Amino acid sequence: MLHLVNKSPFESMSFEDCLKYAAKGSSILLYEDGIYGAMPGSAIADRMASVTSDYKVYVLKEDMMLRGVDKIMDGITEVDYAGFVGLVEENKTASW
Amino acid sequence: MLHLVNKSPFESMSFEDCLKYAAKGSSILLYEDGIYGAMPGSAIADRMASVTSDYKVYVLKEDMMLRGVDKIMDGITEVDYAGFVGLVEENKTASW
Amino acid sequence: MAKLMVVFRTAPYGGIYSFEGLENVLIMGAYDQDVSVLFIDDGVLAIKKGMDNSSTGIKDFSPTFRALEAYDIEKIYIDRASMEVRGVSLEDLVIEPEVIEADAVEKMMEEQKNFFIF
Amino acid sequence: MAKLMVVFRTAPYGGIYSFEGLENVLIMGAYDQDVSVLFIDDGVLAIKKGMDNSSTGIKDFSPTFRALEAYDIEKIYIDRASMEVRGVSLEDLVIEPEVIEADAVEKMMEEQKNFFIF
Amino acid sequence: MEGPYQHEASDSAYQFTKAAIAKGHEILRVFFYQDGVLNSNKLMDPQADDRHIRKQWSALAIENNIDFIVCVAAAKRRGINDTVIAEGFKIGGLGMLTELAIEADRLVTFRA
Amino acid sequence: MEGPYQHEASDSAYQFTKAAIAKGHEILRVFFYQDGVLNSNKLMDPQADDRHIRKQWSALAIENNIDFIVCVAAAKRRGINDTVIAEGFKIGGLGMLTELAIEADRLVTFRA
Repeated sequence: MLHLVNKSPFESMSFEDCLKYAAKGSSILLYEDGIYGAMPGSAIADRMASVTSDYKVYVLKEDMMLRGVDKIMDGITEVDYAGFVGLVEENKTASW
Repeated sequence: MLHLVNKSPFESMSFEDCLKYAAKGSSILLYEDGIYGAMPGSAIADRMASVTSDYKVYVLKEDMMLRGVDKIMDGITEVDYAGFVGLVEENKTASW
Repeated sequence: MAKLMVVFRTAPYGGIYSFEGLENVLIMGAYDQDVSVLFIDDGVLAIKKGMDNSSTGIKDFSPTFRALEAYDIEKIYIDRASMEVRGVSLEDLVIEPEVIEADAVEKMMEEQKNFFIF
Repeated sequence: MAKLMVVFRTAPYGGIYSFEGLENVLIMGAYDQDVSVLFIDDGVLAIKKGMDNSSTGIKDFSPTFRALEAYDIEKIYIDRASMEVRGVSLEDLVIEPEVIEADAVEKMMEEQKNFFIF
Repeated sequence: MEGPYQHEASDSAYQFTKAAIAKGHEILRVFFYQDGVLNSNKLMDPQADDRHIRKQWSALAIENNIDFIVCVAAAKRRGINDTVIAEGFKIGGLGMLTELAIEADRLVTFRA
Repeated sequence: MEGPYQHEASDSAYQFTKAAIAKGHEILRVFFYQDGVLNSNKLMDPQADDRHIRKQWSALAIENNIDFIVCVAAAKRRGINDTVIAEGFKIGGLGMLTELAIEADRLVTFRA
């Protein structure tokens, strides 16, 4: 399963909600305001580090660029829209 | 100051965000999906009880009725739209 | 017959999501598909008893939820933890879904041909 | 001259709020009012350096934030805790607001004739 | 403000305005911006058993002679112009919101 | 789906559809519902230095001959009808979303 999260984790529970239901080993793509969860040094960085050990976490490059976010945490993979399409080819998709 | 909160506290951080900035003694009106914060027996009921000791907490009756919420916690005051207008008469208003 | 599922996860009335979700359930039923319905997170609030729209005129969809069985939609599930967090029990609801645990959710989604989250 | 304030509290681009907030600041400046600007919560992300809209075409408003001083808008504040939670420091921002603490926010709001939160 | 039907903000703003008028307050202006401009669309045609948000607003504006301003920039971006704007609404600049902020004793925002 | 300009959902859906076509996928249908129906409004007229979301969609639909369906109930509620709907878009029933769910190998929703 591919889980799509597009809300800021500092403002919305949708990232945490998604984690309650997502099976370990499944994929999570952070896009739109969801990409802020991938920033190093934030108050949720420790939480995200533990998430990356249980899930495959991706972040959308185009939405990072738009927002001026150029660093991401270890364990998170950058993908562009072509990569997003690739993830959808491989997985059913849940939009949170 | 009157602080307006219209998001579910189970899904959005806006209630907690508001509390970071609201001075003790000021008023908070829960309306729209914000009214769910007033329900007794929820996982945030203890948190809300401590909030009601520091702030004047109100909840909008019309939005409770619409959602089938008929019980509210002690320490929270029900107001209707006329009461909402009354609170605005007395206070500057911040919409979170 | 395709397996299709509608997941309700937002509170009613603040946004149109639960209304649109319900419309989708009814249409899927009309197309004679194998439809499941699942309530999680704030979605459990969409089926609370006692909704009364007399003071605002916003369309109350409780009667339609009550009619789901009449449309032969019988696979209706609800997440236990989502109810507990909100202090909601089965007696508070207009329908009686089967209670499931959170770890069943992704499996249910995977079993579908397609599903929607509202 | 009325004291007016625009508060930015949402992340940029996901929603139009920060864009509309900025339009409001500029208009208030054009009306020659005593304008303050405040960044709190996800609003601190609206003034991050390095925004690049070349791959999506969504309008980048960083240059306009940089021009605020040219519009004589100089009372610009930012909440310290909101920056810390997001791992953002002043060097990461396109402008240099004055850093304030959360307990100053309601006081600043009360001092205004009116204010908006975006 | 968010769009009618999509979010409750338009309903809440309407109920609040009605209640303020009932209490004898003078409403200087209702300013529609962001998706709120969609409230003014005269082509709006909801199902018969639902409230008609645009008609509610038009009636309120006309009965009480209130200034309803639709932000021009927000409206153009969303395909609202003179050909679809309903009675009771007028198109105006964002400056009219600043004027409101300068003049009004109280200003309430209904947001999503 | 949420409205264009108000939320990024319309931009994301457009970029995703374009990327899927570029990778050689067949797009069975793009279904616009909730505030997403506003993407089809031909009166949309954003500022000159901003992207024109409706024109982007229309060009994509026509160049690639894709079925773009605007949900009729959602559209009527929001004042979108044949008089304002742009080229490349067609009005259709919610059943066409169910048909899509029955037929498509993959279905992606862009929500707020």
